Amino acid sequence: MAVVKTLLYLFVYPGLLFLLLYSTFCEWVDRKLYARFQNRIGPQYTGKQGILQPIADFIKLLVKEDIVPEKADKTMFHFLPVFGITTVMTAGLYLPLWNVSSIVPAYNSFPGDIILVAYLLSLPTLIFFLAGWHSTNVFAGIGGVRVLTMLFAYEVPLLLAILGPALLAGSWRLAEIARFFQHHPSLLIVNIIGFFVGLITLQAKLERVPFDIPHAETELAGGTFAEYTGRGLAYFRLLTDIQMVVGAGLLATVFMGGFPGGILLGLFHFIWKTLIIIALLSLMRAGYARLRIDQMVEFSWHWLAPLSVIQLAIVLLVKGAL
Amino acid sequence: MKNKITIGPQHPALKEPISLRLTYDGDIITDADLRLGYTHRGLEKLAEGKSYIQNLYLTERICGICSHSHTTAFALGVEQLMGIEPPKRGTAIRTIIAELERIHSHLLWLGVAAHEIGFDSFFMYTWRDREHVLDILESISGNRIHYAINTFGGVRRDIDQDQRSTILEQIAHLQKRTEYYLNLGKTEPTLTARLAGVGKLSKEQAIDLCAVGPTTRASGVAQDIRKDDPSLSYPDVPFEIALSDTCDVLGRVVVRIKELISSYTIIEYLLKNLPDGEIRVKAPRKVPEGEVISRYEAPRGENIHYIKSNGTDKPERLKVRAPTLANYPATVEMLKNVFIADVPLIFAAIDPCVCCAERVIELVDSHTGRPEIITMSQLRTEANNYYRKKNIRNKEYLWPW
Amino acid sequence: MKIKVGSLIPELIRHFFKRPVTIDYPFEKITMVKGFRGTPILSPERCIGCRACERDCPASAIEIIQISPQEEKEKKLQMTIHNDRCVHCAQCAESCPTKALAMDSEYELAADSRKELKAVYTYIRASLSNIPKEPPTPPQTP
Amino acid sequence: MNAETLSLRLQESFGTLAEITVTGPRRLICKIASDQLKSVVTRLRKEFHFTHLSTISALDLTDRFEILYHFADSELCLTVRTEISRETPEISTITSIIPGAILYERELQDLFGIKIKDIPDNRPLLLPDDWKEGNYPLRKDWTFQMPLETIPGDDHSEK
Repeated sequence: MAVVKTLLYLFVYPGLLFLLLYSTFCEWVDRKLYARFQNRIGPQYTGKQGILQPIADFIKLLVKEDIVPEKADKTMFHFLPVFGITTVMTAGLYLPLWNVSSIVPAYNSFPGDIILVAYLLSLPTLIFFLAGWHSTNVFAGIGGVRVLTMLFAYEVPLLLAILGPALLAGSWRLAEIARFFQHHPSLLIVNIIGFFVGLITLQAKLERVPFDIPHAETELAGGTFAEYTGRGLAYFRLLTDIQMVVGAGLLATVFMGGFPGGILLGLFHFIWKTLIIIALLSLMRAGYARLRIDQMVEFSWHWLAPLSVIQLAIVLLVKGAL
Repeated sequence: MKNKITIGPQHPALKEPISLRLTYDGDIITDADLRLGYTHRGLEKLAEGKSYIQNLYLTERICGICSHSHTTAFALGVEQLMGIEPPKRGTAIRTIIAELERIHSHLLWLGVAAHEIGFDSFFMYTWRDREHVLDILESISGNRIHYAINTFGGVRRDIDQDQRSTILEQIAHLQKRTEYYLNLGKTEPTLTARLAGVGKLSKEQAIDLCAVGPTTRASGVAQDIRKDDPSLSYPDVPFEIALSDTCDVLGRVVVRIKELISSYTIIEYLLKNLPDGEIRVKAPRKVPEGEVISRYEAPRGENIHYIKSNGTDKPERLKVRAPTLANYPATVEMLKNVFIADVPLIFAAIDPCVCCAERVIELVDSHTGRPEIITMSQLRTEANNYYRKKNIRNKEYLWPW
Repeated sequence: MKIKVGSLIPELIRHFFKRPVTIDYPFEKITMVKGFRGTPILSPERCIGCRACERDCPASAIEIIQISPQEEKEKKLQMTIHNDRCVHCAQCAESCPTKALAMDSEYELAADSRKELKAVYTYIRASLSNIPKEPPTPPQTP
Repeated sequence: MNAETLSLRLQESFGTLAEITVTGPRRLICKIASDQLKSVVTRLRKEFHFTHLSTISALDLTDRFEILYHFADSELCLTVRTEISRETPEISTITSIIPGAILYERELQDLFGIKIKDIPDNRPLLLPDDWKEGNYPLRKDWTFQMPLETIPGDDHSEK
């Protein structure tokens, strides 16, 4: 019985199948919202209101020819996208989705899994850099370098923002943090600054418009993914989708009090909380022009880092008062 | 060490090809030179073979965005030669179409400039508003861009009552939208940060190099053919020239938005007191002997036609000078001692109607002499790396209003 | 100059609730404006073969040939309208003395080969006397 | 300062060098000999502040060329007219006085074959590099044949 449960856990519910389907759904929601903000219809033909468009794109890319640059290192070129998807998928497994019972909160949560999820989520950035570096294209090389420069800018504020609520809840276990905030919902207000810093840094991690300097299409024409076609590009786009879902899930568990209840209720909470975060992300995508790399680095050290430090100070004060 | 870049002729965006050779020393461009003629259609020779009526539609296709400007200049010239005077109502309709075209041309440019710096929502909004103007033009003249509303002796279609009311309503709506974009430009930090201080053209340079249109008005030169050489019904319409003296890309944006607002007021004024009566007068087929110079204020600048007729129904000589050709020497000047980083933005800023920057640049490596192809986008990445090293403190730019 | 960080956000949200302006082209079509200049359509019974349209067409897209031998009294004409060269300026409709040419509102002119775009009419030249009074209204596509 | 008063001032300042005629409400023509060009243009710019050169147009009158310099200021448009013979089509440059004229002069060189003396850079501007020397498109004697419309993938050519 336990084996069936783990297989079910791994491959169906919070595992492979659910993440794949849900991430394509989230990409559709994002594209539809972005279009509606700009007074456009958005994807329309595949499925009802274009809901199957991301899947259609994925299949189309799979069919396309997979060109590998001559001087590129073949194995690394093919290996990187697959490795990227696995890291982000494993990060997805540790979100406290399926609360079996009050004593054993989530299926495979252990103290300190917040650090693991944060680490697994920042691994794709390294993969983007390697992808850019290995495709021996002048563009991609420069795109890769830019990815790393941005990594230093947004990584510190993101980690500080996430650890704020963990400190308040007094534990490194995602499920316990979630349960702590379920019991004291009023304390959620304390982390409001952390929530916004987390949102902005997640937008930077996903390289979306205000911060999409590494693969700005009018400038770098694809940046790190310049040389990837067919299968490789399909996997990388899927990778960014799943990263968006898992990132939103992480923010939801930490800042919005997790997903109480059994399978169905937990799933319902997971869906409406991540959709709110994705709506905020696409609102940010529609509202701003692209920053230059120096403006971005200056912005994050000038504003984001101090804000997250203030957030930590508030959390410590509140914890003291508790 | 001097080495050369040739920004050659292909560009996937909407522009026609031109080749620009930049010699740069380190990071500063010391000399720029340009080469035209990639789409030289031999229009003046063609015009000598066609009759005046056919030339009317030939001149309309000189420029894809401001087609009405060329056919109006040509029609005005030939009408002077024929010695006929179009009726008041015909001239008023011609001026309305001219101003509507100026609006949609400026809105188009605002969208393209916003897309250049990655601000896609603004691009979508400006182009959606442009659709209103194009719908008005389509309802009046039957086509969105090539209106073919001009003919010798007046216009071919009239504006009836309900068209008048829809236009007034749309113009009021557009007026609100333009005001919104204006204060959006003031408050949106990313816009001003990317536009101010780029592409300097001093007032003396603008005068020396005979620059025209918004490029020269942004450097403080008060040259506007609607005021200097008023034709059509501009003499009896109250409006002033849009000026700004910051001499850079931000100034050109300001001048164009001011012109949008003045165009709205002109159209409202003309529609409110549209003289009634005939819209066209009978025009002879053969044009008596003579020569004429007709000048017109196109959205991009002064547009001049020199027509010489020899009594037959085909012109002896037609000389056309599009406004962008006059701005090229100014562009060459603007590109001198400027960072490579700013080349893409300066090009988009003069709203080139017949020129563009190409995606592939050929760099001659000074040491080995081996030409190394890099693409325009990589030029922009070097731009960003350059700016990263130079770590500009946030400059305090005041919106020059 | 006050700097507001999210100055476009309220506008975006307002737009979210507005009806989108883009339409679903192949499935929904915009109805053309009344005076839209589509392709020139000839009503052969009105054409007197004076070649005014052929002379005035800027793109020389109209071509009239006489098929019947010279001496025959009743002239048989063949007009081909090269729609692949036509620039839709409606000058032919304007300079035709008997209003034989009119513009319809067809705007989907994509075709596999240019030959499909040549509209060929063969008809007997009408004499000035028996031309029907009011000009026909051109077919308006939906 | 409308056209009449300006033409009077021009007449007495240039005297016999130029004949001034007024051809329209804001149009003035000043006919000069071709070797006077440089001096007239410098005085126009210095004394009469004609700084904006709209364009230079040339006419092929079968036995001679006529070149028109269209100047403009904020009130009217002055055209300076000169004639050069067809055998030695040469004229001096005015880019030293008005730098903006460079492109128009290069265009003259390309399309009319008029040689501009000491022009700063006389590379071809408009014509392709492999354009045969000696034939200038805008001259009346240069004729071209409208190419027949051949539809690709068609056995016989149209028309």
